[in-house]
Amino acid sequence: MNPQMINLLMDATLETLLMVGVSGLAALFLGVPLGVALIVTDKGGLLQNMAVNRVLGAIINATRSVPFIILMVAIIPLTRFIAGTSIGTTAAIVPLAIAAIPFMARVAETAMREVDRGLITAAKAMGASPMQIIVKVLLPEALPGLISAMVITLVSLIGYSAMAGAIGGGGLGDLGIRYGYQRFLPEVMLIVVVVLIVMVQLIQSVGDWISRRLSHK
Amino acid sequence: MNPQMINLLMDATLETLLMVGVSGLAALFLGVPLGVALIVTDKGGLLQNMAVNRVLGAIINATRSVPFIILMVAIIPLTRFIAGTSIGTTAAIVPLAIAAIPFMARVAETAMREVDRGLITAAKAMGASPMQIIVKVLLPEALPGLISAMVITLVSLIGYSAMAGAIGGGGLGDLGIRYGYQRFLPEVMLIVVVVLIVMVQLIQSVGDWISRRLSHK
Amino acid sequence: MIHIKDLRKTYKTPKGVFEAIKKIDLKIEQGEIFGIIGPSGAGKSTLVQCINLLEKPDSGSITLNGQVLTGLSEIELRAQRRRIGMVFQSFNLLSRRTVFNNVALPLEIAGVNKEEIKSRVDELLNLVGLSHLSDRYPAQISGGQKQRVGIARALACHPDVLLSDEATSALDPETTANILDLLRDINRKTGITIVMITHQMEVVKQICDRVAVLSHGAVVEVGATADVFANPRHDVTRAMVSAATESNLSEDSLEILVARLKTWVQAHPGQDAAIWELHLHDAQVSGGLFSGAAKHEGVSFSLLQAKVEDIKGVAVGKLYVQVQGSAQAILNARQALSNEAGVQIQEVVYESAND
Amino acid sequence: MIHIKDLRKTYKTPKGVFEAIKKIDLKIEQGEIFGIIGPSGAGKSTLVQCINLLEKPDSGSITLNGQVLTGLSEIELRAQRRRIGMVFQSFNLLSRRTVFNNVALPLEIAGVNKEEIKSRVDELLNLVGLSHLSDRYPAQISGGQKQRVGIARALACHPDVLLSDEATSALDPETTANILDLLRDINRKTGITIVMITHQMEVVKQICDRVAVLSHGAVVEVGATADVFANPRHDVTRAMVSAATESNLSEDSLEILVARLKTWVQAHPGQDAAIWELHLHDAQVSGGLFSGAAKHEGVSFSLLQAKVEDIKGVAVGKLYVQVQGSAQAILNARQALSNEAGVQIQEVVYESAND
Amino acid sequence: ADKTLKVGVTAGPHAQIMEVVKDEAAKKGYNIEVIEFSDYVQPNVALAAGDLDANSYQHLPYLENANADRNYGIVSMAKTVVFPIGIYSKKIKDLSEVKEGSRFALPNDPTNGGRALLLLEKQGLIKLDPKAGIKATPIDVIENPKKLRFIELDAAQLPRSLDDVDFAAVNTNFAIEAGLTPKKDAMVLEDGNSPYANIIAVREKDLERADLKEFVQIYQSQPVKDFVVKKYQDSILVAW
Ligand SMILES: Nc1ncnc2c1ncn2[C@@H]1O[C@H](COP(=O)(O)OP(=O)(O)OP(=O)(O)O)[C@@H](O)[C@H]1O
Ligand SMILES: Nc1ncnc2c1ncn2[C@@H]1O[C@H](COP(=O)(O)OP(=O)(O)OP(=O)(O)O)[C@@H](O)[C@H]1O
Ligand SMILES: [Mg+2]
Ligand SMILES: [Mg+2]
Repeated sequence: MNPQMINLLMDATLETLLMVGVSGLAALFLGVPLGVALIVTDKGGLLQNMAVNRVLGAIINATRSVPFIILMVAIIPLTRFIAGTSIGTTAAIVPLAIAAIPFMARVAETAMREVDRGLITAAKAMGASPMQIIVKVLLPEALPGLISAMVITLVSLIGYSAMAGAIGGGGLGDLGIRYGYQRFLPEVMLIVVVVLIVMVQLIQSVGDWISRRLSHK
Repeated sequence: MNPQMINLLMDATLETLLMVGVSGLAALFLGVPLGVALIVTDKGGLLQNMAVNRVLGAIINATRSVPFIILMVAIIPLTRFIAGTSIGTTAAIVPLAIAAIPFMARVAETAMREVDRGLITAAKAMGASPMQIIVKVLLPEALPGLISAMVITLVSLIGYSAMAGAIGGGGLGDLGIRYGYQRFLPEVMLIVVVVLIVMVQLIQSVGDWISRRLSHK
Repeated sequence: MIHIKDLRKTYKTPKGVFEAIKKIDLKIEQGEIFGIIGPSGAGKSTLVQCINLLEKPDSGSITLNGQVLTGLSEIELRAQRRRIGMVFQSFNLLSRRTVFNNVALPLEIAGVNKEEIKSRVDELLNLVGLSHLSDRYPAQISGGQKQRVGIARALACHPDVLLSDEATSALDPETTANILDLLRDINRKTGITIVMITHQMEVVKQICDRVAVLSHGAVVEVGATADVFANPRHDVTRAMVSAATESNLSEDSLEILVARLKTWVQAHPGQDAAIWELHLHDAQVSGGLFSGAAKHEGVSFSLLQAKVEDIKGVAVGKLYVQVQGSAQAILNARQALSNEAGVQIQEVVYESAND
Repeated sequence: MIHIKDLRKTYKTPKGVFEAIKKIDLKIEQGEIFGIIGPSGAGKSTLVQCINLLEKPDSGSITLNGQVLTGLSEIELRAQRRRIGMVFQSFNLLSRRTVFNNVALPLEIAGVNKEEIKSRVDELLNLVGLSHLSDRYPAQISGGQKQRVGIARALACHPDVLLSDEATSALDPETTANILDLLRDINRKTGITIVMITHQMEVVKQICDRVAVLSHGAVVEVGATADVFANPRHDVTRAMVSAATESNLSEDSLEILVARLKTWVQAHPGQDAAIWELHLHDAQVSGGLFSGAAKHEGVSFSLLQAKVEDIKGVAVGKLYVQVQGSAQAILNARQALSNEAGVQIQEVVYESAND
Repeated sequence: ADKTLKVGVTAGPHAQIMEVVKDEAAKKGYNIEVIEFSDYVQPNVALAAGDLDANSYQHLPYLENANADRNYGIVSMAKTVVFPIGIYSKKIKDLSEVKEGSRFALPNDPTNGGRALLLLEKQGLIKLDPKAGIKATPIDVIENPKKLRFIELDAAQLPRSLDDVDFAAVNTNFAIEAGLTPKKDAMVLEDGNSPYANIIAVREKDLERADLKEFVQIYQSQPVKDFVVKKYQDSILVAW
């Protein structure tokens, strides 16, 4: 492999890390709260509000319904507003985040749904506010599940980021597609895939490790 | 909209249903067992076997690492072997299933991880075999979570199926991209997106309904 | 203090609506230790969960310190709940918090600062004898240890009211006694009102000023503990209370005793023997009990089994005695005993040499 | 039947390795009802979970009916476990199965056919008094109801051995009595061996043939229930057993009684009064107890509180009596009582007019 | 910074050629930032929005269409190269052997799909709705005597699909990279003076920009031409 290829690979790796990292953070800081909102506004929830619940659910479903390519294009004005440009790695982060947030919300919702109701009741009995219940009971008790949810989201984001090539986002997946798939260079494809596997394996291992350390069941 | 477009839309809807349905079934019947295998072979699991666990985990991670387009191409021989052809809707089901199975395995794993250990212990005390524990305790107790996992997988599959256009899979997503987006027929895009949203909303509602009916917590 | 008025609560079940609480009216006074007893499924847990509105009653009102809880907004209710400690039947400990942090939770919620939390939690863990387990997680401690964490947690914020649902059910007698001492101590020092659900009649007897008996979602009897124990008026109460004040001679024991009596009678011609069951209702009256009966020469009494409880100055209970002597002497003694007020006498066995 | 040899079990904790079971050797006979008591955290639950190897011991062996369980493969172990019923301290009911299906689970696992399951489960639910709740889910029933489901489930497969961890802790006295009757009945009819962990001394007394006392992971005492209760040799045993056989006069009661005595003494010049605490160790000896003492003219006894248990023919316990009479008469009576073997006498209060 | 140009390309030869242009431009003090897209719409969108200074990935008919659809206000500044499209098969030797009901694979992207159909129409196998023009898709086929079945695939997928279809239209660049020799293997091949010469497109108002003019000059220089000829042989033809 020539040094140029190595450079390309390094750049692509950094681009992927950037795209996945930032949109992963968005998923964490916006997707989890959205998942919490779904849980607490649901029937029997802390702040039951079926109207809000339905609207949130519909927005999440709508966002998740739109194929990623179409989503990327549809939100270009928003992308430009946030990232200052509609092309390149920075711009790709916006649609990736927009896709990751509702995804994370759903996976996090699934994880939080299984938290023992008795614990919420106990916190209520102590006079905890809904916010305190969320922060001190719901999230910590669901933590191992939430970490798995984060891992699933990050790995899915790596997959999605391959499509960011459509708006010039670059990254490993795109590199693999352009060189390996479109230019018929199987070695590049192989290297890209190996790097991706290593990356995913790492995310998974770190996630599992944290999850195991935190589980005191 | 002309009758031809309506035809296209109907066909695409059927194609999507076919692709998502069949690969969803594959996810259900292979992904869930794979998730179970991950759980039971893990440390402290029913059939602890770290070697098998690591290998399964690595295979799942490897499959999930590969961008879908590359996956589609990489498994063409397998696709041809299974579907008899490497192009078209039937062929698209193969890579979709290959992507959905490990995805489902991970989300199902997350759902099953939270099953109360005491229940497994109780079943063990009754002299239940690992298979009985899985069928009679692990899966039923995780059922609402598994249904959420299935919904998440199906919705993700709808998104993935849009990429199946690359190998002629057709479907709504592809229709939206090619006609709506690339050939600039915004009405087509809109209709496609509306149909997709309705489809996703339906899957979600049915899933939520079943999940709620089954949850007796 | 706590005023429960016309409370009703139903649950939906596969077989239609189930009335867990049919209609309950209760007044619990400030500083009182109030017991709630009743058969399994009577509605005790439901009732206490209605007191702080963890379960929304179908109708009725709960008044706490003059404040009608049932009308309050969530936010106002929260402030009231902070003054109420609660021990849950199923513990409800947070699995991802250590013992220390479980006890700290209500303090955190109340916004107490870190140092104070530390010293208060240490104090509480010390009181319930769990200082050495502060770093453990709930999955790593025993049932009784979990229960004590629940008690410490309920007491953390110096509540005005403690709702305790079977707080000593998983504890051995000694630990139970310690916990009850602790509760009584706090009750004396701070005037905390305690509502205690329990199945353990010793617990009621030792600590409760008044007691309500629940059955099928209704209060069938309520009164001072001594009164209720001494004169249970309802069947359910009798069934519950008898465990504390009665103790039937077991079949095994009876067999052994009868055999022994037979041997004795055989060996002492002209002498008879009997086993009597005596019910006491009032110790003051029973003052002369044995001395009176024993004065009849020629009879000897021996105690076989007794469960007589002094409930705040009143003795209540049942005892089994063995009487030996001539047929006439026994008859006389029986007469004498029967004449005492507050004593009921029943013959269990009579062995005579003639048999 | 069950032979536990040199059993040791440690847990990892944040503060290093914790020895939950230090070294236990026990033999439990076929058909026996064997009690295990001990303070909270003593290791009782750990011990029974080691019996069917739900917890893997660090070392030692478990032999069941001559079969060494500790050496078995998982598959062989499974067959053995099907012969062992288990009631868990924390119930462990499946939340997504109805009461009926929870009880049916072990039968399903054993491969029993549907009809038989139906009739067996109906029978069991009837036995534990839950027939009306068969369609409910665990979240829809009370604590005591859950516990009874656990008991029914453990009995479902007609096990040879029942391991019961606090199976009556959440039950009211009447239901407890019913369950104990049920267990004893099954024990008599089928010869099932029952290992019963309990904190309730009444339960031990009523049902256990032998009892082992655990403390800090070791057996400190083991023997026939009557022996252990009558002559507890270890401090821990005494502390546990005293709850069943002793009952201290509460401070409140004492206050009232002393006041009453004072008034009486004031009103009867020349007469004294006292409260004595009598410990009985053997009822046969105490035969002449009251008759003997009461024969001393001029003394009248009255019973204040008594807890005397007939444990398989042997009376064990403590009683409080009030004595009234001249100073000399009281002294004489005391002398007479002290001379009786098996009786210890202690003066609690003495009131004299001279004071 | 003044001499920086952002140029959008699609992956493949456009990108490869642009890398050479970039090196050449560097010699003249220009910094060309090459942004690779894997999509056929975004380069125009980005150019119109001002995120790019120029793009080089499309042919003129496609641009005209795009302009008509979306009013980009983008114009062609110069011709670049032609990727002749060819029709290949592993089952038949000549188009005359096409049987009834045969499966024909064609690119699913708008720059190439219509072209493939037009090429097929030119061979007399089908007739297209004249209104469709370059935008033609299989639904615009109004006469299909051989009852051909159209399978739209990703352009790069086409050579890989030859085992599964009867014949396929494949862009020369993909054909070569997949190991086909267009001159030898293609049953039909577009010629060099095809109307589908690719272009460098810029915003209309930038037509007179000096730096862009110089950029075009660099593109159309000898070293670039040498590269194209050497690298792509006959499969990609220089169109200036
Ligand atoms: N998983 C664990 N990790 C660490 N320590 C444990 C674990 N499980 C139990 N222990 C400790 O082992 C000791 C014995 O526990 P066990 O549950 O056997 O007690 P027990 O006698 O059943 O008590 P209780 O009467 O309160 O139920 C306790 O001190 C407990 O803290
Ligand atoms: N969620 C529910 N749905 C339906 N029925 C319920 C529900 N919760 C409780 N019940 C029923 O209501 C009755 C009262 O329950 P509760 O828990 O108050 O009983 P309890 O007096 O505390 O009994 P225990 O002494 O066994 O704890 C029981 O018969 C129970 O089956
Ligand atoms: Mg209860
Ligand atoms: Mg225990």
